[in-house]
Amino acid sequence: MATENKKVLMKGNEAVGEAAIRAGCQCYFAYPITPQTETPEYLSRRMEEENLVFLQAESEVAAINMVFGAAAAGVRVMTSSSSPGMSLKQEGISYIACAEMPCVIINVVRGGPGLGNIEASQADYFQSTRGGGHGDYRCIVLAPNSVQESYDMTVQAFDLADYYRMPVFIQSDGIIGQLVEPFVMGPYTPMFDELPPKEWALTGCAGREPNVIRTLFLNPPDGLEKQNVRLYEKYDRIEAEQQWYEDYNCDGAEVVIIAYGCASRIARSAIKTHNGNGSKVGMFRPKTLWPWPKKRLIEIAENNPKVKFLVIEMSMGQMIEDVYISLMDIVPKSRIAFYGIGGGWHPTPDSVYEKIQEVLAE
Amino acid sequence: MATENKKVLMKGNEAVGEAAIRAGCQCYFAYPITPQTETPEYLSRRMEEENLVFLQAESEVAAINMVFGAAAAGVRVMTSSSSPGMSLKQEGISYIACAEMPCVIINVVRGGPGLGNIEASQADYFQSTRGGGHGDYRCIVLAPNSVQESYDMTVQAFDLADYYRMPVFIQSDGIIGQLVEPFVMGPYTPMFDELPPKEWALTGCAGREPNVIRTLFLNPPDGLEKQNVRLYEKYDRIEAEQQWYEDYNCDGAEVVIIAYGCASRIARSAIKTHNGNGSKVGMFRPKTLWPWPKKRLIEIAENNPKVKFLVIEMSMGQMIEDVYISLMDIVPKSRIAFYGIGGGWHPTPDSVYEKIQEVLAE
Amino acid sequence: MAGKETKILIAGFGGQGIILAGNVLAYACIDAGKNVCAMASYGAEVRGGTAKAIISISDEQIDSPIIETVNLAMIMNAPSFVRYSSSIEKDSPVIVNSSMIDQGQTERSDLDILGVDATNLAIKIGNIKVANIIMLGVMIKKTGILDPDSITGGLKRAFSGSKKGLYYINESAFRSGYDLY
Amino acid sequence: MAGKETKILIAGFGGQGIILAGNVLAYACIDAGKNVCAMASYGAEVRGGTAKAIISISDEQIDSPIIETVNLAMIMNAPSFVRYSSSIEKDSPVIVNSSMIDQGQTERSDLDILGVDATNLAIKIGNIKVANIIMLGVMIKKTGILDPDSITGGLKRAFSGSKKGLYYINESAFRSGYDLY
Amino acid sequence: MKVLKTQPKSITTEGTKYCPGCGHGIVLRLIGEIVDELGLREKMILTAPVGCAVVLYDYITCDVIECPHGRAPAIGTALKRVHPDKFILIYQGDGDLAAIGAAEIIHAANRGENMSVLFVNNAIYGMTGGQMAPTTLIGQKTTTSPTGRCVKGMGKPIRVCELLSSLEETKYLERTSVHSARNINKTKAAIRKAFVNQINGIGFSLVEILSMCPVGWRLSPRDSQSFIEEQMTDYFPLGVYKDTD
Amino acid sequence: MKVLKTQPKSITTEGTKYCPGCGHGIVLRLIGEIVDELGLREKMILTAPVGCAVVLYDYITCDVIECPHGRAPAIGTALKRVHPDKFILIYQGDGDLAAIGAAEIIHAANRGENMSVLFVNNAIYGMTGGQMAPTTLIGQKTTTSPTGRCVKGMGKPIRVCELLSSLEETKYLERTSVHSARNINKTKAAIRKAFVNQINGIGFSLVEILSMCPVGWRLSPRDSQSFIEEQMTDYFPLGVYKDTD
Amino acid sequence: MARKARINTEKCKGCYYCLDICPRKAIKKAGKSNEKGYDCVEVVSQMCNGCGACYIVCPDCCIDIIDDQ
Amino acid sequence: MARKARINTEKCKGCYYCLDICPRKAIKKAGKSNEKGYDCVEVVSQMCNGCGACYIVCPDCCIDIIDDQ
Ligand SMILES: Cc1ncc(C[n+]2csc(CCOP(=O)(O)OP(=O)(O)O)c2C)c(N)n1
Ligand SMILES: Cc1ncc(C[n+]2csc(CCOP(=O)(O)OP(=O)(O)O)c2C)c(N)n1
Ligand code: SF4
Ligand code: SF4
Ligand code: SF4
Ligand code: SF4
Ligand code: SF4
Ligand code: SF4
Ligand SMILES: [Mg+2]
Ligand SMILES: [Mg+2]
Repeated sequence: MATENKKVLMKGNEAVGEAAIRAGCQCYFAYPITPQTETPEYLSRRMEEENLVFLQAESEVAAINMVFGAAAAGVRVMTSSSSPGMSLKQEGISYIACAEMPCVIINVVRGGPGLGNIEASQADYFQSTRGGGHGDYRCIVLAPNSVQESYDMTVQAFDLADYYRMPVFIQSDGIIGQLVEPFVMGPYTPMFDELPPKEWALTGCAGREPNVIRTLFLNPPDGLEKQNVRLYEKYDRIEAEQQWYEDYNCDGAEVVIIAYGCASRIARSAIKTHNGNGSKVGMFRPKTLWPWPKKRLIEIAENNPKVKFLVIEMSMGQMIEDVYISLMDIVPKSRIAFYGIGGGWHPTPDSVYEKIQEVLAE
Repeated sequence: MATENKKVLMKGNEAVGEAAIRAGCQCYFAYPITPQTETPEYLSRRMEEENLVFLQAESEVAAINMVFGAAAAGVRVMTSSSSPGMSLKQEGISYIACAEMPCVIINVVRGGPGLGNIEASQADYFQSTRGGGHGDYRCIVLAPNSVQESYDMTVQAFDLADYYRMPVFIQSDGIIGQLVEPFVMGPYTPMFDELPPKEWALTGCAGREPNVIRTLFLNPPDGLEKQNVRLYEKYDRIEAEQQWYEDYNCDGAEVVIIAYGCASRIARSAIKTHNGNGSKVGMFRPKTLWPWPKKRLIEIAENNPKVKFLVIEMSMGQMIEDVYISLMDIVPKSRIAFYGIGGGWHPTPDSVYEKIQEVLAE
Repeated sequence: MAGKETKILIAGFGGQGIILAGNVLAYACIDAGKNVCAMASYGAEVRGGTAKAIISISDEQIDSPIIETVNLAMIMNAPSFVRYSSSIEKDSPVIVNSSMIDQGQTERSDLDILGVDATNLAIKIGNIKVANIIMLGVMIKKTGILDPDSITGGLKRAFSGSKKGLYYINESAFRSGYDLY
Repeated sequence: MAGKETKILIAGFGGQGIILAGNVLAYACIDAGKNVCAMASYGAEVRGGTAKAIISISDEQIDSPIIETVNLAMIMNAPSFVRYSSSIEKDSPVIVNSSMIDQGQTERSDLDILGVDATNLAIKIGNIKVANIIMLGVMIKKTGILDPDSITGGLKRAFSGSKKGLYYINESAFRSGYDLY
Repeated sequence: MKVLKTQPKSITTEGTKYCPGCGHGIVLRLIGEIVDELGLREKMILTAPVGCAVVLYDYITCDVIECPHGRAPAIGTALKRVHPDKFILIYQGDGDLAAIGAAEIIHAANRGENMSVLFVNNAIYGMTGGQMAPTTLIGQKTTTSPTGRCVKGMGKPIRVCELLSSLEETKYLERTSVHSARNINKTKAAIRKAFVNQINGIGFSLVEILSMCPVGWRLSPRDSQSFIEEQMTDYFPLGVYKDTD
Repeated sequence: MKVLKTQPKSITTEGTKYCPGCGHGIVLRLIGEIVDELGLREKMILTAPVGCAVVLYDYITCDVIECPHGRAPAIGTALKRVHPDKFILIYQGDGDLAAIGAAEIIHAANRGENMSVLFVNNAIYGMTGGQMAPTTLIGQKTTTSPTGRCVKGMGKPIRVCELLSSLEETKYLERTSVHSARNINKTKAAIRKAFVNQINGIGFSLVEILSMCPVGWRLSPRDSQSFIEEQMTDYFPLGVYKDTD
Repeated sequence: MARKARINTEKCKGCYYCLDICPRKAIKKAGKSNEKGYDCVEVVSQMCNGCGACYIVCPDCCIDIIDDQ
Repeated sequence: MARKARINTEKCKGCYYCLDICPRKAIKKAGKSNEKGYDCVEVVSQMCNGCGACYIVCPDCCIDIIDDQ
């Protein structure tokens, strides 16, 4: 019971805040928006206690640019928002990605489009994984499905950001962010033996050549192209190194559900009921939305040539495209079913159960 | 020679402006940015002449919200920008899509990410076709490859916007926008026999119930979901009705190039040289990027079971995903090659030629 | 009850300590080695109205955080009683604050309702704010979902740091509720 | 020359009427029933420096708007001559404004260079700004890519509306260039 | 029996979702009264802000557009350009107008758009649960300034009337309050003037209204009235800042 | 032979891409001189704006960050919070600061960030080829106000010093010009003061510098100097707007 | 006196602005909560002179001033 | 006089600010363009007294003031 007792109780949004502090985050900039506001509220108190920089920005646009500034200054920095606010950050994110500045960005996704509602949603998947901003770039996207993972992944996000020099997203949602669960608040254990020194940081050029953080590449004419190629070499490396996932009951399953975040928990309820009834239903849960963990999914499909897939999203269908692309030439479309709910609403264990029944019956 | 003589000479960016006026656009709001600034410059003069509303907004964020307001007021309205500016418009676009307000949005894509450069690019494909903004929504995206098409598609965009009640993009780029070509400035001929009356427009509620333009759906809890379903029913209808493309030499081709906009013209040069040398190379050019014209591509693939595809983009690879998804179960990935250049730079007829050689040799 | 999961609704006015009562339960679960998962809501983005917390307690891993119906409830004011009684499963125990609720206000006759004059008892104890904890005491006694010592542990955790001073009055509120029936 | 495409570079200082000369050519092509496609550039987002226009003329449809090398050029000042001569294909005719360009400034000996004292001639005609059109006259005469009447038509179109008053001086500038050799 | 004073006709009867004692409710009634008096209901278009007043369309029976957070002045600009003969009412909160929407209000004011802006300043982000606003007072505790706003690092509260008054095309700027009957009456007069200005083509008018947010302030409604009387009006002096008609 | 005055050491020798007669070049030299005099080069971080000064890092040898259009004050805020001991120089144009970046400068000023802002006001969007800026004069022709800016619909030019002066945490605001030697010397003194203020922890300082843009204005460099002397300074009076040290 | 205040208690949210302002102390707590759960107020009709002050301060349009002649 | 202006004509962009301001008319057009194509200026050394005005107005750091003793 010793470890049990070390558990603490927090909302997902608060756990993310505490994780940032434990990971050495020095600056946090954000603008209030439901359902993520507990993060700035929590950090306004905690960062003052720890003598760190908390600043409520005048807007999401200002917040993401403050993140750009602090990252450029060489420290760990985070921001958080929810869907409409994330849309406003897209220009800044594109700059930060191009300038290769490490930072952590939390999106507690809510119902959209527009003002939408304040319930949980997964309809910002395209925005986070395909770059809602302009130009060719990618961000690592981690998708927690519990308060424990919200905490753990936030800590890891800082390491990933520094290691690969890029923005890392935590893609949470209105349920995971609002959930109160006990979790183990482990000490910060670095993911990597060594992180690259921030030699590029802006600290005044005493004793060295000036550092310049820029994203304009006018000369030579293919200068920007070269930067893009550099970025994509990095992205290829990340795709090789960081495909995170969780398997649940996939061996010999008749149906494998593919779901992430909140939807994966709803699905697991339904699966348990099913499996209690004797069917064989498994689940493949991407923990990184980019890079998408296709290697493992392909393995599952190849090991189990008759398996059917059921993709469940709290959106009208976005991740399904990554499933199609991953399984192309391996599984025909007819064996990939989809169950999605758009607009800040969620499936239930019962509705998932029924959908599984349908797929099994096909 | 009679028609020939009716030709006028303009930059792509100017043709877009004139097209708007001829299509009955009453308001135009934008913020300067290279390489699209000729559009506001042109319209500042022309709209004053025609006694229409031209307003240089304080920012792209303000501009897109002015578009929202004018569309809600019931008139035809347009904005234009280029990549970084488009990123700033994403929140507004998500609102406009949710509120189903008709408007036309021009993106003269430049090199990214970040400030990038001011050359042509196609790296905003994801942003336009997948929704760079938050939530589930789509916009019709038309991709001209000449000044003539820039003009024609802009005119049509207004009709599509009104007919389907939604934002329609013209996805141009730094080459198409800057190109000076003669074109026929035809009179406005409506695409549809009838356009739905704008009964929802805000005009003061004299003699009718008040109109409300909103995107918040709190009650009932699934109200937003219903709005999403409504939107997706519409999107499905559009996918059925509006898949635009151009075929070039596809029958019996050994290789079919898939390219749009500026890249399609570079490719056509290369194809002509090739075909002069006796190879059979064709091209499939999507003219709508959303909905993606997959029906026709599938036909081409099915009619020609050994054909190889070569996707050419002025990006690190974005449209290729639509090709994969369209051809899944029909053509194996191994028969789909890719040639992309990111970051505000372009292929040349020669480099495309070589790439075709490679694909033929495989 | 599907599986071993206890799904508890706590509802009332903002200010009645709804979220706090939920947290005490959740903390108690940690001590008791049970799994727990709570979700609080304060109504929509527009303020005012009712506060509500749903706490799931189980010996097994808690999967879906979506709770549509509950099998135990503790209701602190009349509007919440009207609003939420339809989401309580048949035969479930329901502890209501009879100081503020007229049991006739629900049409449900298939609930196991127990009225507690909690607000008045709380005033007697000396702090109107502890009505929630009194009701918690009653609920624990009536259902046995957790042993009282874990609740005491939960109270210790909930009233720590700057709120430490409030521990004793809450502890005795809990006892008085626990000992009521 | 790949296909029948004439690819013309016009370059000089901003203010020398580079873009205008390109437009006159393009308008002339409309009249002559030829296909044409032009691309102007004013250097980068930062101002100053050289202006440049590339005009492709063909009897066939013009595909790629990307022109890397040209087969005809008209250069109005020294810096452009230095900067762009490398993109001119071997043996191509190059008309240079010898009022401002010392032909020794290029290392290319494989070009068919013809110097025209255009700026000085323009001053004589009475407007330094028509040097571009004088050079255009020379170019048309030398290459025959378009007949002079279409250029006159092009000039009419380019100098219409508010600029109508400038037509005659430009027309005579064109003539004087055309008649020079 | 004759009803002498009752809820204005243009206001819906269902009641609002505002918290007890919320100043938005008073402003709503004043709008309703003036709209009725001037007969504006059928010629007006109202912008609802993101904030506690977001569902204004549920409270008032006229054409309404719900605007993205802070952007009402841009949307209103377009509405007025399209319909110069309609009455455009811009309603904004302090987070909406003075934080995220600072650029939009300044530019609409600077362009002198012929619109009436009601700026409900409650020194807090009400809708999201009580975070610090640009107008939060020094020392005021909020959920994101838990130890009180301090000048260092957060700056002083922004005084919107004073800020806008340097822009020459602002024609009428007044700060009022709804914390007492006398001030409510003055607020009504100010709103009326802002409306009449637009009707007469005078140009940009803005009324800044200090307004109670008992829930966001964690005060009773009564104490909220006192907070305005004793603290807010000190820093935000009531009065006319510009009147050039 | 002794060199008494030459290009400042902190300025690169290659020369700039600015057009002939561009005021940015003069401001650049002044920065270089003061940076050299105060020995700031190795402790400074400069923000380059989107505008003609975007490649400032090619002209001055210090740490530089190129900011998205209008956002330098937000970026500078973060730089200063991370490195309070470093010298943060914010360089912005009039489109950058007064149009798209209006919210960011107002809030940085309001928070009283201890930074030095140089606001180069050339009444035009230079980099994009001469469009109307918020500071374009009435009647001034630009590529997007082809018949001249008019008050109706476009408003009057925004006076940034006047606008910011109502914010209490702005400590030093002065408007100067670089159209003549006398004014250049005054500009130098003002910039120096803004720099020294930051070093001394005084707080937010901004110098608005009227600056020639011959290419954007379609005027010769000489006529550009006259344009400032005769027209701009009329509407934008030179002088100190705030000085509270 | 003919003029009177009339309170729609179901709309009342119990802010007590009216109660505080009434110059004749004609408004008092009703001592019960309404359907929505708010502790509402009521008018003591005899004491009210219909001055309308309560109408002005009520944020929820609960109060009418009527002339009951 | 020992103090003199010295102009780096290759950097000169021909704005003529220096020419206009020189109190001694010691700067004149060089009558030729530099490598970059600008019509640059030159100092007539005898007339220059090194007052430095030209240095102050030059936007392109073309001018040094030297003491040639
Ligand atoms: C882009 C964006 N950012 C943030 C939010 C969240 N949000 C909703 S209301 C609000 C603040 C409201 O405060 P205020 O404008 O003062 O209005 P009040 O509720 O106090 O009347 C915020 C930040 C949002 N909806 N959209
Ligand atoms: C988001 C965004 N919008 C627009 C632009 C295009 N742009 C580049 S510079 C500029 C204006 C520059 O004007 P100003 O700030 O006055 O600087 P100047 O060039 O006059 O010194 C604009 C609009 C951009 N790069 N990014
Ligand atoms: S939170 Fe404040 S502003 Fe919002 S409704 Fe409640 S009292 Fe009014
Ligand atoms: S365009 Fe204007 S501001 Fe830009 S470099 Fe040229 S003169 Fe200077
Ligand atoms: S009308 Fe006047 S006297 Fe009557 S209750 Fe209201 S405030 Fe009191
Ligand atoms: S003012 Fe209105 S809401 Fe408040 S107590 Fe009186 S009647 Fe009720
Ligand atoms: S130093 Fe003085 S005298 Fe000499 S050239 Fe310069 S301005 Fe003229
Ligand atoms: S001021 Fe400088 S750039 Fe201008 S003419 Fe004189 S030396 Fe040349
Ligand atoms: Mg507020
Ligand atoms: Mg400028």
